Amino acid sequence: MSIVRPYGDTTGDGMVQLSFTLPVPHDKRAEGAAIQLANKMGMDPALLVHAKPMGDGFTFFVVYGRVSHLVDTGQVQVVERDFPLLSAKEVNAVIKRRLRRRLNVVGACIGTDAHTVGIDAILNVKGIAGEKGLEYYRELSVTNMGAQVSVPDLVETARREKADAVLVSQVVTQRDAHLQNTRAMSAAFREALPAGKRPLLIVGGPRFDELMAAELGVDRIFGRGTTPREVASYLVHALVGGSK
Amino acid sequence: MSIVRPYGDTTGDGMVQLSFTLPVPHDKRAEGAAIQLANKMGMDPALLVHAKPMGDGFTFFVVYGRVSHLVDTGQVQVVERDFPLLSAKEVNAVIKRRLRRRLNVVGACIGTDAHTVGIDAILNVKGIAGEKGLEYYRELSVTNMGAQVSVPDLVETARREKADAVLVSQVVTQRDAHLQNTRAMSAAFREALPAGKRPLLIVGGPRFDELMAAELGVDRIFGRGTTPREVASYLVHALVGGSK
Amino acid sequence: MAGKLDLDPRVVREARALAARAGQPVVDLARSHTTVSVERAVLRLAGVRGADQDGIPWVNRLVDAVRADVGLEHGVAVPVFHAMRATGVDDVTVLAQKAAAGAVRFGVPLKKADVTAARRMARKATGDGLRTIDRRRAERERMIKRYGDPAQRPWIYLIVATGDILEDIPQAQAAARAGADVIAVIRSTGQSLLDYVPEGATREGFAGTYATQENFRLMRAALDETSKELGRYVRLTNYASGLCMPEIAALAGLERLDMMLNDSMYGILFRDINPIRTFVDQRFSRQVHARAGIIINTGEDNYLTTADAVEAAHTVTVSQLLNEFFAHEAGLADWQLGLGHAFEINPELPESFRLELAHALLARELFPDAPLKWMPPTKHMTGDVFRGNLLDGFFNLVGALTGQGILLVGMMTEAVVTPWLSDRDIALQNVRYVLTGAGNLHEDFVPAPGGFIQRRAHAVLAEAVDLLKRIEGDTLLNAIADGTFGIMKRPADRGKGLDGVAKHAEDYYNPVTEALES
Amino acid sequence: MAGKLDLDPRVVREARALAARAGQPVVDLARSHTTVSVERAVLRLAGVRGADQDGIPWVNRLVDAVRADVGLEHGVAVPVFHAMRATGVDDVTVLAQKAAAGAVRFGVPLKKADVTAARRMARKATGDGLRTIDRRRAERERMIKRYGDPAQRPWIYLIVATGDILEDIPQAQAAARAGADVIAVIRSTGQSLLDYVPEGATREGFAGTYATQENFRLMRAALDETSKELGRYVRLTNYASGLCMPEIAALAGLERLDMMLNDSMYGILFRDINPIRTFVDQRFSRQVHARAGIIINTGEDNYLTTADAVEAAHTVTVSQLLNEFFAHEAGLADWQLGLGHAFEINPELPESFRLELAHALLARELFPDAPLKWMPPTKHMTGDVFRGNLLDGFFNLVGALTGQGILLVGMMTEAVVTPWLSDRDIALQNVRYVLTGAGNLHEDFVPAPGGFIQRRAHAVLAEAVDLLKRIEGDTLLNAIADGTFGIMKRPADRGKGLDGVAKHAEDYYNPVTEALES
Ligand code: B12
Ligand code: B12
Ligand SMILES: Cc1ncc(COP(=O)(O)O)c(C=O)c1O
Ligand SMILES: Cc1ncc(COP(=O)(O)O)c(C=O)c1O
Repeated sequence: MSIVRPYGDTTGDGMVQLSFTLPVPHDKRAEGAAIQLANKMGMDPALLVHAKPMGDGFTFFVVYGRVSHLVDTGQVQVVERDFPLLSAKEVNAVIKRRLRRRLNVVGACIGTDAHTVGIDAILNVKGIAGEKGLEYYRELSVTNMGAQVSVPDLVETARREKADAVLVSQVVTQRDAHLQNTRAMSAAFREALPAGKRPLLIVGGPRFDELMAAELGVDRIFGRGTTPREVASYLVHALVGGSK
Repeated sequence: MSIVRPYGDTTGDGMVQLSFTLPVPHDKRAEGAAIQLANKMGMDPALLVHAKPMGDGFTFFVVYGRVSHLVDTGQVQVVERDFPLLSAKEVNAVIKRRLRRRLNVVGACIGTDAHTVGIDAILNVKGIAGEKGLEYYRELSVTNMGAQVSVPDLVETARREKADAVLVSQVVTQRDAHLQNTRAMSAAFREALPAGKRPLLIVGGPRFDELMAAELGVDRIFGRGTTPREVASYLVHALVGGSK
Repeated sequence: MAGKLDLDPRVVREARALAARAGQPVVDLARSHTTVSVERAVLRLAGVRGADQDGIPWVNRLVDAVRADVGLEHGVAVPVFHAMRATGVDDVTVLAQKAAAGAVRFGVPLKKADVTAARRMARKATGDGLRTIDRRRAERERMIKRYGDPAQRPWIYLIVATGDILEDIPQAQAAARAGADVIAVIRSTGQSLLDYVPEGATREGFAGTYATQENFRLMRAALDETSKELGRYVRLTNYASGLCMPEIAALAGLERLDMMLNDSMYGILFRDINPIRTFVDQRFSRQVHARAGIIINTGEDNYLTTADAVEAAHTVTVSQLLNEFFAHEAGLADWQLGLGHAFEINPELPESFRLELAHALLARELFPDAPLKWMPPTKHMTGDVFRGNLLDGFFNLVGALTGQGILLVGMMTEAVVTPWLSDRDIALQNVRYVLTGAGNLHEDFVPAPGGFIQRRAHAVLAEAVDLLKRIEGDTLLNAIADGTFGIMKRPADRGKGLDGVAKHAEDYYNPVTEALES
Repeated sequence: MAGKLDLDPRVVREARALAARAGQPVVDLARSHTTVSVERAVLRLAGVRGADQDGIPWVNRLVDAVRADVGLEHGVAVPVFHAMRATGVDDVTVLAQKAAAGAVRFGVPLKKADVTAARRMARKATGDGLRTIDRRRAERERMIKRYGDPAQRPWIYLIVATGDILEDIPQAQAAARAGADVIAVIRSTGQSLLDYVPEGATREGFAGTYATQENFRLMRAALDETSKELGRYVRLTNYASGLCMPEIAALAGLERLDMMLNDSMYGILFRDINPIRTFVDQRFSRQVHARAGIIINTGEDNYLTTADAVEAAHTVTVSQLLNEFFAHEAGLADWQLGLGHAFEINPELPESFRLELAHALLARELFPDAPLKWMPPTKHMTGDVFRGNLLDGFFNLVGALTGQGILLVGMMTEAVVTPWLSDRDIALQNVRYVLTGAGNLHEDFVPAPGGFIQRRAHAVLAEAVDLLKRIEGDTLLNAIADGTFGIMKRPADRGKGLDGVAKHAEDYYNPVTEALES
């Protein structure tokens, strides 16, 4: 079925739960304001089930209710995996056969972001979720620059290592830090290298919207729960061209 | 200020939390569908932070994000207390002086609802939140019919007791039981008694919308956290006409 | 587990003896009375099925007809089977239909031989019913052997309550797959005051689904499928309490339900059912449960929703002791006693958690062989669902620390809605976390000798003994009339369903009681 | 509290002795080196204030100028105060400005009398700074006497992290009103790698607010107001770790901060700061904290975000012992040692909760007089905020059961956002529930002798002793290079800020160290 609605305990009931704070002291008017917001979000009826004053001028609300919006799963845009998922063996074999040299990957966590666990999960031998990281792939040559790498250093290293692909991680998202840093990074590569010479640009992190690749000037975005194999398979697909 | 927005950690950030289930198995498309719903509710960006498959064909989602809706507290409709809050002493004094007889109140939990704690909190001497219930008021004569009272029995008792006011509690709300029962009750009174002879009809319960009185054919609705004093003061206001 | 509270065995023995003495007059009452529902249960076991076009079961029409002609006091078995012989009808349902149409007259035969013949026929017919129950019980035992019991204690008990059996079924199966060991189908709000059992598959309950034989059958079949799929026998629970306890108990036995809510006083206190009616009905229904191998769940948790959980803690203990006495008297074994109690102390109260531990441990040590049913917070749950999930976690922890037998899983939306699919999932995840991470913590939980927990447990037990003494002196019926339990005052001569009670005549005959007591 | 684990005092003594032997070479290194930040801290205490139009503090410009002329190895005090005398400038900030303009040359005077005079001036100037720190400390003690300490242990520690000091202030005050005893202002992500301390009130941090003297002052003043309002002294925390530990420690002393994040290895491991640089900086900064009466918070919790909390449990213990040794050596008393550890075991792991209890109790019993800082789950928190609040509740329970000193309050949105106002409110409600309801449960929590918890604690301690032996044999610097802590490999000759380190010359002089070590 392509049209669905939220499900509380009965098909089609449309029930959802919502919570938020309004910067108003708690009184009946505040509760009305909370319901007004829920109504504007399409909840009708909106049942205000909890209101708690916090400090001087704030109130926290929990609202339950029915939304009338229909969800059309047919209209959903997703970045579907448009390449085959290969095993490490296959990845190595394809690179060896087609590229006839090791494929160079440079990874880093840029800006002031120091969250390396994510990029390490993709790059380090240790890997994640039972899959080994890219360093384990014989035909990949991995340079992991670590955390808080500046964009100029990254560009410089990519150039020096003749990087085929640059993998950047961004975890901190407050004030859209991840978007700003990614844009700065892709701009720097565009400036430093002509189109044909530019490495494939990949960013990843738990809070990215995978649909934003073009907007951010990168080739691909990987989100929550990415595994090394997916990344390796994509590299082969994008750089070496298919597994045949 | 009359225009406000939800508050996460910065004035005006508009941040809210939402959770719901969609009747679809968990995959990328399901996550996209969840974001579609959040978008339709006005969340943009909508950050899908949790997706959990449940059973075969359901997925539970938690979404955080910014809503652009403005809340206009000036436009909020509430049932403000439009009568003075009296002490028990004042209530008794006004009834004695103006009515010159005790005011008769009949209370019940109607339909199949057996939740008496709420109506008992209003009627029984014990009361709630430190306030004594209506039985404690010397000038009120209270008949508490208890739970699961049928509408005909209620009408009959109201007639027999010459009820000035009928207080009905409704706690169970599944399939709008409370609304159906209230409508049935007010219709029965309209049918049984001519306009001038009809008692004041009051309903209460934690999940009523206080704005629906007219629609349900009752004089007043009391919601979550009502106290006996509020009810007594309203009775005096509506039936005896002010405290002067 | 026993021994952490250092309870004085003499005090425990005294409490039990007092409960027996306080309960005995009620047992005597139950043994000397019958009710319309007891008689209908007999006829259901004898094979009456179905309902008329208004949905009134033929069994009701039949009992009403018998009663109109000869009263209840002889029992319906003899008049009915005598009429069978007299009319030559060989199907009791057909007899009921004829009786409803006014085509049959009932009487108690005068000739001894006629009585003996009618009794024999009744014995045979109801014996068929009891044999079906026995078969179901054997079936359960086989399936448990095949699929196995839950790996852990407490068993995880989850509620479904959509009002629609067809929505209930997939939700129950999903819950079982997610980890539930026991599924309870909550009943529609009005049912317990209906003086008949509705018929057929139903889709229109309020905050619960009607208990009908067909709904029982459908759900049990679905859970059998799921048990097979999961390799773990998933138990099914429903509610006996109400005006039709005996009949529902019979139907539960016939459809292999595994547990039934069956409290000796719940109907009196919370449904304003007449005390005598309830005491008669509960005894018969429990005898049927005993035969069916069904575990009962008592309802002491409910007292703490109307009374304060600290002040009234000892009333829970007293009620558990009474429920235990009545249950044993009706033939139930200790393993069938899911005595209830609950985590209902105001969470704002200092030491609330330790008080909960003291109360839960007291129940555990008083009833070491009973699969206690531990009920989650409800009264102090609010619309703050985040806090709700936290409270449920601490409730689960008490369950694990005190070795409760059955854990009714609390829902974060308790104060909001009947449980959503996702509420159950979140709740089960909560239980799983607590049992996995702290399931063995009881080894390290040793209340300090003479400390807060021991002192509290001793105090509650002492208050319970005092109250039992007062009840014994004044009679249980008066205690109920005075609001002793759950602050609900229920005089013995009031309440619903009293007109369905009759005192046995000399020649009262009930083939089912006869079989069950033999 | 002590004694629940039945630890062998000989093993405990051995562990401490090993930590001392493993740490001593690093202390020797720290005593024989200085860094740009140590020297800047000296000048800050001597009175240099403000920044140039690019935001570079004058103190940086001054140290850079001195270094360019004579290097760091003599310390900057003598060259600077010699230049003061020579130029007749009587305000160090003015001297810095002139130096930045290239108008001053620095040198180490050759004449003994000039050295003595410069040293005397330096001593006097920095003495003023130290006296301000002393006054602040006395002020704190007075306010604590007046307003009182929190009524309960653990102290409740809450984070604000808006990035904007003007949003932080009302949020911090709201948090204090809601029950926080300690407020920590998280720092902007980039700051710890800046080799200078930003100036002024700031509103533009990422996931935190810059640590500046003015921000310290504003927040402390706001919390003083709130302390008065609440009749309870509300403590303020910030971060020393990073490239500017010594300076930030000085500023914290000057502005009466009450606690500082200050770990001997955090900068090395998690910010890739050069090990020598960090060890030198941390020693000086801790000496300043000791003087200021500031409680340090160490960062062992971080190891468990990159390493597994069960496998690496003993690395936490080893690090705590090292942090203790370094802290004592720097003059900190036991009450100032907020040694860190965390609730980071995978909640899916069987017995996870009991393992947490074992680890937390081990820390408690190894360091009975230290106000341990107990950190909430972060790594296994997910976007499932309902589950998150539950885990935080069990974290709080471990805190209460094991007598932790400082409870960093966990947020259900850990995996989602920096805390919202409502997250803090929900989190505090959680803490309050647990402390009110189960705050004294530790009386009833007695790990079974020879049981799971004791065995686990003994095993972790044994592994810690083994690891300390290996470290002692191979040197701590090598151990760090090998990825012993948090699986982060940090060789001694790599990392940021190494070029800011200098070995003392014979005539190295530092009036602050002199005063602090006297
Ligand atoms: C571990 C951790 C730390 C560690 C980091 C250690 C290290 N060496 O990485 C320490 C303790 C040092 C730390 C510090 C801080 N942290 Co931190 N930290 C976390 C934590 C708990 C877990 C992150 C993690 O390791 N996840 C596990 C990995 C495997 O998942 P992942 O990163 O999503 O990676 C996967 C995918 O996203 C993807 N992926 C990621 N990158 C890439 C790149 C490519 C190319 C590809 C293909 C795929 C890919 O693949 C990975 C594998 O599946 C989170 C909270 C949480 N539970 O999420 C907070 C969190 C990320 N931290 C946060 C913050 C604010 C900080 C601090 C500023 C202060 C603080 N609150 O502690 C400091 C400063 C950090 C800085 N300068 O960046 C915030 C960020 C808020 C926001 N959304 O902006 C969070 C969410 C906590 C919070 N609620 O406050 N942190
Ligand atoms: C106590 C309780 C019971 C007790 C009732 C005992 C009794 N004698 O009342 C028992 C255990 C018997 C019970 C049974 C059932 N309950 Co019940 N019960 C509750 C519980 C825990 C608390 C309700 C309560 O007492 N609140 C305290 C009182 C003081 O608050 P209140 O009712 O809101 O009243 C205040 C105001 O609303 C107002 N007010 C109320 N009425 C009136 C009337 C007038 C005239 C005025 C002026 C004001 C007024 O003033 C009162 C004082 O401030 C709630 C869950 C919860 N935490 O809310 C579930 C709940 C109400 N029960 C529920 C259900 C479904 C049932 C059952 C069907 C099965 C079950 N799940 O247990 C049965 C059958 C009941 C039936 N036939 O009606 C649902 C209802 C779902 C829904 N929204 O439709 C709830 C929400 C639980 C749940 N999530 O499933 N229940
Ligand atoms: C023992 C017992 N019986 C029955 C019920 C439910 O009865 P009803 O269907 O009347 O709501 C309960 C309520 O939880 C109970 O505890
Ligand atoms: C000891 C210690 N210092 C400092 C920090 C923060 O450092 P930064 O500001 O570099 O993120 C932490 C992180 O939580 C810490 O534990």
